[in-house]
Amino acid sequence: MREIDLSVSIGKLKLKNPIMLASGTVGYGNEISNYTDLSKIGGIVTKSVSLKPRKGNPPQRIVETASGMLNAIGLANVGLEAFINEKIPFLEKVNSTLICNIAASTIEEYVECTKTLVSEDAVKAFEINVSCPNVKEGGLVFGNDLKSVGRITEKVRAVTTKPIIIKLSPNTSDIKSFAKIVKDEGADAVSAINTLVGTAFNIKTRKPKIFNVTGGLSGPAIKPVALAKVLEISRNVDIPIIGIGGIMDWKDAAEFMVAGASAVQIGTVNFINPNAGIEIIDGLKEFCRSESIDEISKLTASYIL
Amino acid sequence: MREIDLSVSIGKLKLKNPIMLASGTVGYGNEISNYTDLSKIGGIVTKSVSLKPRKGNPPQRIVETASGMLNAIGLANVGLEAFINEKIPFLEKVNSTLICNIAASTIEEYVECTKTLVSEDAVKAFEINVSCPNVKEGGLVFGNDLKSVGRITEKVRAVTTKPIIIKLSPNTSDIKSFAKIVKDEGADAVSAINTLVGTAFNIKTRKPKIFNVTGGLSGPAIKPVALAKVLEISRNVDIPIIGIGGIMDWKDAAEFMVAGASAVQIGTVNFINPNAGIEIIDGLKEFCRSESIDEISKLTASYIL
Amino acid sequence: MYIVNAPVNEVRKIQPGIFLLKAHCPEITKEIKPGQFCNIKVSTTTSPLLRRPFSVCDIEGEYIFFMFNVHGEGTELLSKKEHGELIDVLGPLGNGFDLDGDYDTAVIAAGGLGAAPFPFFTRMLPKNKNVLSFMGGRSKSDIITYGLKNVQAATDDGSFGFKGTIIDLMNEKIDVLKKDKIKIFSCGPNPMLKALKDFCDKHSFEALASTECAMACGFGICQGCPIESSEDDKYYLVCKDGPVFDIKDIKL
Amino acid sequence: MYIVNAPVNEVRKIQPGIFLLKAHCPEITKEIKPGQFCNIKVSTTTSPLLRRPFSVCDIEGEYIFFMFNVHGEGTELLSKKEHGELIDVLGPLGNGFDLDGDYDTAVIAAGGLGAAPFPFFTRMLPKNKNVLSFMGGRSKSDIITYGLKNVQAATDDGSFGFKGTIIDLMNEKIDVLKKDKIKIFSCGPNPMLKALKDFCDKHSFEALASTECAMACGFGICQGCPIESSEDDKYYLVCKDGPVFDIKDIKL
Ligand SMILES: Cc1cc2nc3c(=O)[nH]c(=O)nc-3n(C[C@H](O)[C@H](O)[C@H](O)COP(=O)(O)OP(=O)(O)OC[C@H]3O[C@@H](n4cnc5c(N)ncnc54)[C@H](O)[C@@H]3O)c2cc1C
Ligand SMILES: Cc1cc2nc3c(=O)[nH]c(=O)nc-3n(C[C@H](O)[C@H](O)[C@H](O)COP(=O)(O)OP(=O)(O)OC[C@H]3O[C@@H](n4cnc5c(N)ncnc54)[C@H](O)[C@@H]3O)c2cc1C
Ligand SMILES: Cc1cc2nc3c(=O)[nH]c(=O)nc-3n(C[C@H](O)[C@H](O)[C@H](O)COP(=O)(O)O)c2cc1C
Ligand SMILES: Cc1cc2nc3c(=O)[nH]c(=O)nc-3n(C[C@H](O)[C@H](O)[C@H](O)COP(=O)(O)O)c2cc1C
Ligand code: FES
Ligand code: FES
Repeated sequence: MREIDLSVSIGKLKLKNPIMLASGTVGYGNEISNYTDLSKIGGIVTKSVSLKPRKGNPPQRIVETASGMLNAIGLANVGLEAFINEKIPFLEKVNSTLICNIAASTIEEYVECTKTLVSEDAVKAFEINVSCPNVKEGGLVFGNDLKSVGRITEKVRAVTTKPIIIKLSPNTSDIKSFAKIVKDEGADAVSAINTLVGTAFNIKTRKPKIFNVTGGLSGPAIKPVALAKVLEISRNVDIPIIGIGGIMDWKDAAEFMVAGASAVQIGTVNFINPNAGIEIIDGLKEFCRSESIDEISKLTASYIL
Repeated sequence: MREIDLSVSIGKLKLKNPIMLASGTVGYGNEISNYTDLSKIGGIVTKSVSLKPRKGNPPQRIVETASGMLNAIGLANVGLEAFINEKIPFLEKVNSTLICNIAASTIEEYVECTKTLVSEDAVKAFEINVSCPNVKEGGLVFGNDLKSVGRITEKVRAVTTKPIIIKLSPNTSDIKSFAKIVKDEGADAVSAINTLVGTAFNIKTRKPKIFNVTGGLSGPAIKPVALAKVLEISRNVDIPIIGIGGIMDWKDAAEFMVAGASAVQIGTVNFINPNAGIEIIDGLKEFCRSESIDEISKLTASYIL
Repeated sequence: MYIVNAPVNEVRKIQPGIFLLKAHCPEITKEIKPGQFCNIKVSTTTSPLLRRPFSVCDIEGEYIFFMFNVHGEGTELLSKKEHGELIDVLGPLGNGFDLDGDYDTAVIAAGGLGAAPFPFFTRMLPKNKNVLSFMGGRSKSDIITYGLKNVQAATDDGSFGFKGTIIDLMNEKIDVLKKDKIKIFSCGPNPMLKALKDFCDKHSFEALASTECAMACGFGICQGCPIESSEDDKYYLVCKDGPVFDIKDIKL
Repeated sequence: MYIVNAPVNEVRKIQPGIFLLKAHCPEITKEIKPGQFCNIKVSTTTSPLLRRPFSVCDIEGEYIFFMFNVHGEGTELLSKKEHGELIDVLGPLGNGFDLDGDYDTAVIAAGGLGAAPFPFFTRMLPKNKNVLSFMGGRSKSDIITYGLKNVQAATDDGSFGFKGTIIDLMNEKIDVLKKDKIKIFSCGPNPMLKALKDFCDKHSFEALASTECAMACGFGICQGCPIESSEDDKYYLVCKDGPVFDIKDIKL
């Protein structure tokens, strides 16, 4: 049998395979490269970068939950300038596809960040993290407000021709409308999902286990929710989807593709098995072989309802 | 030390302890009574009853997920008439507090069910399940629409003076507004949360694992989300909360009370350990003793943020 | 009905891929009947979360036996239990096979792991009844004969016994089956049971079928395990109304 | 840095509540230094989901030792590992203790399980250095002396050794400490380290502290383990920049 074609297209973005490392779960690539060969990975999404460096939240930032974890890192990052000067040089050498994830607290900051990064050849696409508090609106999360998400997409679209991926918040009963508006405003794809809002308490001290009170739930616990969101978008909106949420192995990755994803991102699993990406790629290839699938992209939205 | 007072009030509803068995996870009480002493349980919430009997969905109705399960039973139930004639007689003898959960596909049906049940002395309160498809609005779920939830509360309130508990859907970014509106329309309490929407696929057949395509996610996986919803309501709206979602042991129950719940319901755990309710009550009592808490209701909303 | 923390005595491989777990469970062995099952929690953590249903394979004094293959996470963990480890067993559950009746020969029809309930069944069968066991599988390694009598095997690939399904084989042996008064006791995958139902309809054989379904509780509170009634517009619950049904009563 | 599926040799209780796990892990024993740690996946299921960090307690040829008590689900599972079972060990991680320096006596200051890294440390200490070990705990059963030399104990309830904290005890022995050139190596709960920091400030002692923090990855990619710098307005990462810090560099 001839070689299986693992490459996928997400709008105009081409990846050598559908496995991407999720924002915030791979740092800037250097540490994880001790455990895995990044050149084999389809795409690397960097930790959300903001205009200025952010120190992040005080400890405790993470807490384990049943088959999941909560995190409230507080978007700790080196800031745009250091990102360009110190992080991109390493990342551009690894020979994967670099996607820069942007976080901001005003629409103007999203635009500013994108503008600054457009000229970086190493950056092949932008992923816009809209699960950020909007300072102008008193801290309400952009990602839960349809109009804000539309505006951000429109404004970012205006300053770049590179692919734009909007990373959607799952904390809504109507994710398809968000996918619809970003499509209408010119986004190339959506990522689904970011973390679910969750919390945990210490019953003796009566304090939240994480400093920030609430955190984002990730890991296998959220996989069924993530799959339902991907399916909801896939059935209703014609836009490429990057599936995210609780992927631990190639079977989970294949499940997301069946449910509508063109590619997937892996997050929490990197903390447990930093070589998971490559194992998933190998597993998917083997699966395609055993199912006589010659192009992996044929898995996308192959659901039968 | 004197006996610890485990009793709690949920508005005008008094329970001998804060542990209730959740709707749909205890049938009509008879089977589970082979494994546990129902007279010790604070409250029993019956499977959602609808005006007419419902056959429910074809198999497969359930699927296990990481620390959770999806169900799409399809509100299978015996219907109002058989409920009154065949189920209440057993339930009224068990000497717990009986709460009747009502499901419907029109607002009129909610009202009709409540009206019919009002005269049943055994029924001490109503829990209104708004996570049901609204047939008049093309199948959109009542529980995701603020106005519908407000209308249902108003109309049901008009036909009964018994306590009304509205069981809220978690599939929203703004559960506090739902709590607010039901309070304004006269509900006595809210239950939070019902299941999260999720799905799972068989990657070989490409078919959803459950017949209904999507199902409701329950179990430990959802506990962090449920706690965050309870906390959100507790911080913003002055209404008694019944906490639900992923409770497996007394520590989880205590955590929900700390986060704002006046009482809790246990669901999925009944399938794994049908005696869990009593074990949780015993554990809570021991916890109160060791923490020198004389009235368990003092745990409610004892969070320090 | 009991919830028992039962110490495992041993897990033994009786043939490639097939395990027999022996556990000390006096409360349950005292009451359980062939065709009933137990719902087992294989780990103390929340993963896997739910119990796993297994037919009683046999009992020996205060010991209960379960037969299984490694299917997924749950059976994987079960296969690795060491002497002295505890498993949490809930049972006995369901209704079991009715061994009574006006028949001379009990005809067992089982596919793959459908063999599991029949060692106990075979031992409990009244002395005056004959038994004839039709065992089917995809290939030789699927044929389980443990604890069975008068076995006739059928494999899809012909690697062992008759080439074809057990229904094909039973058709082949129709004269033998018609000679005696028989009652059929079956367990196996739904497609097999469906073929058996047609076969029984055609020849007016009486048959009981033990059915399988995803389960959460195993005792009637979750409504997770429906099987359609062939008469009325309603579902039975496999765990409570079954798992054994008169094959005429269910839609397969 | 390696990810090794290491067979457990044995889990031994060295005193009530304290376990020593021995595993075959040649890749890691070849490289690991005192004060470094490994991040261990204790189960193959998703519960518990995350790895658990443990200091290297000692090594013996190709075997590595970890010392722990049963704290929650993860350590509970670890305490039950049987000979031959595999644990998934990621390491070596972090920076370890710098044993070099211009000092004559290494002063160990450890609270409870803070003892864990010091058996290896004690063995690796250059021959020409003395060692003095201050071990603290709430009560007698918390005092661990395994693999340590010249132990002075302090318990909060006075049930063993000095009654008070180890800092009280070190204050008591301040003359001895001031006599020699010392360097302090410490590990324990944050309140203890904080008190130690004040103590060292006051007496201008040099001290290294191994800190603890909830961790997900253990190697710098999740940013889950911040500890505040005492100089700049920034966080270090305990897993990557630590777990051992010059006690002056961190806010406790
Ligand atoms: C009444 C009854 C008796 C059984 N007796 C035996 C027996 O004696 N020996 C034996 O090997 N197996 C038996 N089974 C099947 C056995 O329960 C499954 O093989 C087992 O649950 C697999 O668990 P796993 O974790 O290894 O597999 P996984 O595939 O990881 O998980 C199985 C999960 O899938 C669900 N599921 C979905 N469809 C089915 C289905 N058709 N049947 C069962 N579970 C399903 C289960 O509820 C469980 O949650 C029986 C099933 C039933 C209902
Ligand atoms: C660098 C380092 C070295 C360690 N060395 C040892 C050792 O040698 N021996 C030993 O017994 N223990 C050691 N610990 C602590 C050990 O990791 C915890 O006791 C262990 O994680 C408990 O796991 P559990 O599942 O039993 O407990 P649980 O309470 O069920 O779960 C522990 C969870 O809480 C988190 N957590 C929260 N706060 C902390 C904290 N302050 N420290 C650690 N985890 C926390 C963990 O990340 C984990 O997810 C060390 C910790 C660190 C960071
Ligand atoms: C520790 C941690 C940090 C994260 N940081 C970011 C971030 O900076 N920006 C972002 O868009 N998503 C961030 N995420 C979300 C992940 O990219 C991903 O959407 C989520 O974890 C779900 O995938 P998973 O279940 O595979 O982890 C973070 C997740 C974790 C666990
Ligand atoms: C099998 C099953 C059936 C359920 N049926 C109902 C129902 O009929 N009405 C209802 O309001 N909630 C129903 N629920 C939701 C539960 O009452 C509860 O809100 C949910 O399961 C979360 O709690 P848990 O995690 O403790 O299970 C059902 C849940 C399960 C698992
Ligand atoms: S498995 Fe729960 S009702 Fe049958
Ligand atoms: S534990 Fe992940 S960065 Fe330190």
